[in-house]
Amino acid sequence: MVAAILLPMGAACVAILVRGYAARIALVTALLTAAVSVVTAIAVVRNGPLEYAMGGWRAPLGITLRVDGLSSLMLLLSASVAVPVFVYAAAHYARARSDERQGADFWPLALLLWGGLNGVFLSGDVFNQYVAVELTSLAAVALVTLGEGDAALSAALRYLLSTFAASMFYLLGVGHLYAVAGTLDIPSLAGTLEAEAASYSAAALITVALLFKSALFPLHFWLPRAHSAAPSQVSALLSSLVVTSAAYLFLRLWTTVFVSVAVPVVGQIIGGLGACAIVWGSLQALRQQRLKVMIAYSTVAQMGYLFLVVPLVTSALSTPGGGALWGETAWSGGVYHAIAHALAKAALFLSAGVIVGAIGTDKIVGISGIARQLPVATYAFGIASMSLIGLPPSGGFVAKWMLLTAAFKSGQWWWAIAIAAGGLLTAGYVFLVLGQGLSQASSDRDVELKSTSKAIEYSAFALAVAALALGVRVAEPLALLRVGLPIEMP
Amino acid sequence: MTLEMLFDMALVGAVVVAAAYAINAPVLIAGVFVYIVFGVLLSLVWVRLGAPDLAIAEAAIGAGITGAIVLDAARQMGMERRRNPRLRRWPGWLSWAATAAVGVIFAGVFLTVSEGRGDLPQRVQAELPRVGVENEVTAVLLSYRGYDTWFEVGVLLVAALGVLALRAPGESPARRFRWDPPAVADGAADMLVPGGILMAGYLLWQGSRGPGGAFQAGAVLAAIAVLLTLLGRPPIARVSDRARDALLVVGFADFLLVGLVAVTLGGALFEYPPAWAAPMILVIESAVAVSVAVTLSLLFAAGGAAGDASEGGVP
Amino acid sequence: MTTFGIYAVGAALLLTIGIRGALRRKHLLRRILALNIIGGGAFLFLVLLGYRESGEAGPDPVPQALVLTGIVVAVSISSFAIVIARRLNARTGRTELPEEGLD
Amino acid sequence: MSQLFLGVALLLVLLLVGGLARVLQGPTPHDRLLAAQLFGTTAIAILLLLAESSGAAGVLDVALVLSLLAMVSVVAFISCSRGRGAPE
Repeated sequence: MVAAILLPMGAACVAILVRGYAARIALVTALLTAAVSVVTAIAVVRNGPLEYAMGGWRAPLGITLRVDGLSSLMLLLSASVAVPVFVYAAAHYARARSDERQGADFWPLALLLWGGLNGVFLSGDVFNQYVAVELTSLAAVALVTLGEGDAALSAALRYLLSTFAASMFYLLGVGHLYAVAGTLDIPSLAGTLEAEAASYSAAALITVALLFKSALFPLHFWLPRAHSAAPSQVSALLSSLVVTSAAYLFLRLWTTVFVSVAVPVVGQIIGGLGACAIVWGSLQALRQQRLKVMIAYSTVAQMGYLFLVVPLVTSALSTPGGGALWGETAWSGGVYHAIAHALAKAALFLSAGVIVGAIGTDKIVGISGIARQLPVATYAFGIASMSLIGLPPSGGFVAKWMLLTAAFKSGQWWWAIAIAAGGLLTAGYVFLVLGQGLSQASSDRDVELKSTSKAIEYSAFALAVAALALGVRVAEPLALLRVGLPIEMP
Repeated sequence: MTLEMLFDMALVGAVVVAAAYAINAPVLIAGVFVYIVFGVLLSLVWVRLGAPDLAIAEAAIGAGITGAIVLDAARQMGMERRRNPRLRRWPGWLSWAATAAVGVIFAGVFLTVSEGRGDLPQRVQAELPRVGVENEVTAVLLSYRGYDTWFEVGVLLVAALGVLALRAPGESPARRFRWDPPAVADGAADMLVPGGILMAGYLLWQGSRGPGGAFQAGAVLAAIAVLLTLLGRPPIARVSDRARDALLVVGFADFLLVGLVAVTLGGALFEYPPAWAAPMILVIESAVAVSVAVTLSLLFAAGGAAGDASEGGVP
Repeated sequence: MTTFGIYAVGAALLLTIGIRGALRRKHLLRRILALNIIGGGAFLFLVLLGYRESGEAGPDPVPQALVLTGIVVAVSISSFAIVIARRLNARTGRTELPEEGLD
Repeated sequence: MSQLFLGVALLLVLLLVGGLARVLQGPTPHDRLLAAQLFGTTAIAILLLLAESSGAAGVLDVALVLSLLAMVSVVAFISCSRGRGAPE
């Protein structure tokens, strides 16, 4: 399991030293890391949660890595996004000679990003999570600067300043945790927090920091710019994995460390922000004229769904039997949504990358008639959109169905409105694009279409199919998720 | 009211005043100077709170690197004179009320916390013989929480890679300051170079016993490199791109390799066998010091690479 | 008031000054300085946790190690931010981030 | 004896705060620079006094580092005021 961190990190070192072979090194590493993730998942299913004491020092003295079902699913997710994205990037940089130097800069940063993400997913220590999150954030910003022009620079800077502020709050929150509990180890922290000012302050600081980093409305302002200005292969990594890792941390900490200080009202507020994010992000996406900006706003909306889990789970924790009735369903639905969204979003950005690369503009009006010329990319876009809207039999459908069930069972029917409205609005903006793409309107551009490679198109397609497959094979991921459920449901 | 408390109050007052002026000074360059002073004052605070390791790091980074970085940036971006534009989202009284509320809440919460709880300090001390170093801070950094520190070296590496990625095609990341430095500065620098290297070596070696360590040593080396860069002799331009990349990555890679060696010796990752721990930690620290030095000096040297082409071309 | 209290209030003031500055100043360099001052407040709070008023037990090294890591992270982030800000300034002449609009 | 040292250190800190006014007033950048440099020197003096009064290890090293690197920001400042267009 540690290899899931070491392999990308080590490969990054090698890729810096021999930049010429970086792409090949990255692809081999990606496959090896994916294999490690699968092996870890199998081990978790067979033997239950695993632990690894770094440096041989047990917590609280040292740092302990932990894998339960959730961490293991996240490892699988990062591998299933990274492999196709790397294939896309390799094919892209092999073709686009002008981007050759960008490629040399891309690989080490992307590998470090992946290593950092896996570090976040495996970490069992709040301070270690801080360092890992910083590593991923800084790598993400550096990757955004690879985008073109001043827009990418100012987007990256805005992102960096936001993430800097967030990281200082997070660190301060970690300090509070150490002050009240004298430890940084998550299982030791869980349950030791008493109702005192510093505990609440810790919860508030860390919550704000992670909401910043996962771009929950109204702290999302940096995201649309950064994710749309970056090169498409970078956007795919950021929009699917980086924001999800912050949301993962949020859910992890709220269901372990902060359970004892969780107040129902706060759960409702965060859920309310999530609902606002769904509606606001979708409306903004609907208004956009540029493809990548639209997809980026869609991320703002989709992140909102994850935070609907918070009121549902907190209410389940305070209701006897609520856990069995809807708590677990809400929890699995949220995680399922995170995974389905990540796969679909990466597919959308990659197919947008294919389309934009071929027609040379990312104006939505410019893509009319693209379906005939780039059928695979358009299919990928369409299938991923299905999952995003929540149409059966996609992963997005399963996730939304579970969330809806939990909302009704808990009697908090109002969340269902947001979920349904989000689905409708999503359908609105993706059909705008698909309608434009399927139309026959303009054909004067046909000759100018730049050629694209099969690997590029099919990597987007593979991601979209993965998002779809999540809806077909539901039992296995859910069984994995149930291993070492972080919350003790009453 | 003892004398100690008066001293503490005066010091805290100075730090707070410096912080407020650094942001609010009407002239940018004055704010930057006060910010440098803020760093120096903060290192006095660390000394008072019994954290000399931090004080050395803060002094080296603040006086040697950050100071030069912000001054150089202020030169480029400091066309703002007696004007310090601010956002006026809220009416004045409301923003002051919010500010006061935030301050009171923070102070209120901080005052409820007393010294840290738990027995971690005792555990740190109890296991010290197995770590191989006497300095507790170094023990936490390199052994108990060595994995964190490896990631932290990774953060530095990412910053360096980010800066390298920003450069324009064909541009060298090491810019040359074209000016006629006064002869006295040149001469003084010549004397400071061996002094700085000696100091860095001392801090590195000292780190296992007393205050000091890889970051402090690296920061001192970087400060010397910054000085030479300012005088038009950037050390980083003397090495090839490939060698520079190798120096940047050596800390991160060497840390990992030593960690893996520990695995082959039958331990967990980063688990140094007690007999070998001291030399292994020193090997890691030396490599980390080199990478810290190269990274920090690169962060300065690359700063204005594009801006300097159009010297003062800012409207 | 104890030594702890004096420095605790100092940390709170630094955080407040930094947050206010980061929200209200537009000049990029000032914003970056303000964020570093927020960092200073956070570091001060952490170091304070390890401080021991009585002389018998030495200070807790764990928060000190955390702060050293934090300082290095903050220096990396803020220097990188300054490099990007200078690039942006050299290319566009701006000393502030554009307010609204995605183009 | 340690109380005396501490008292002097206190005085120096107060002096420092007074010196901030010079940095802010200027009027020329060179006034600011000299005042800022004065802080470096004062800080070294405070460190030496603290080292004597507390006897803690490593305090002298801090003073040593500060004195070694005091020159860097001076040169940084001169380079920008002389080499290419003063900032003001």
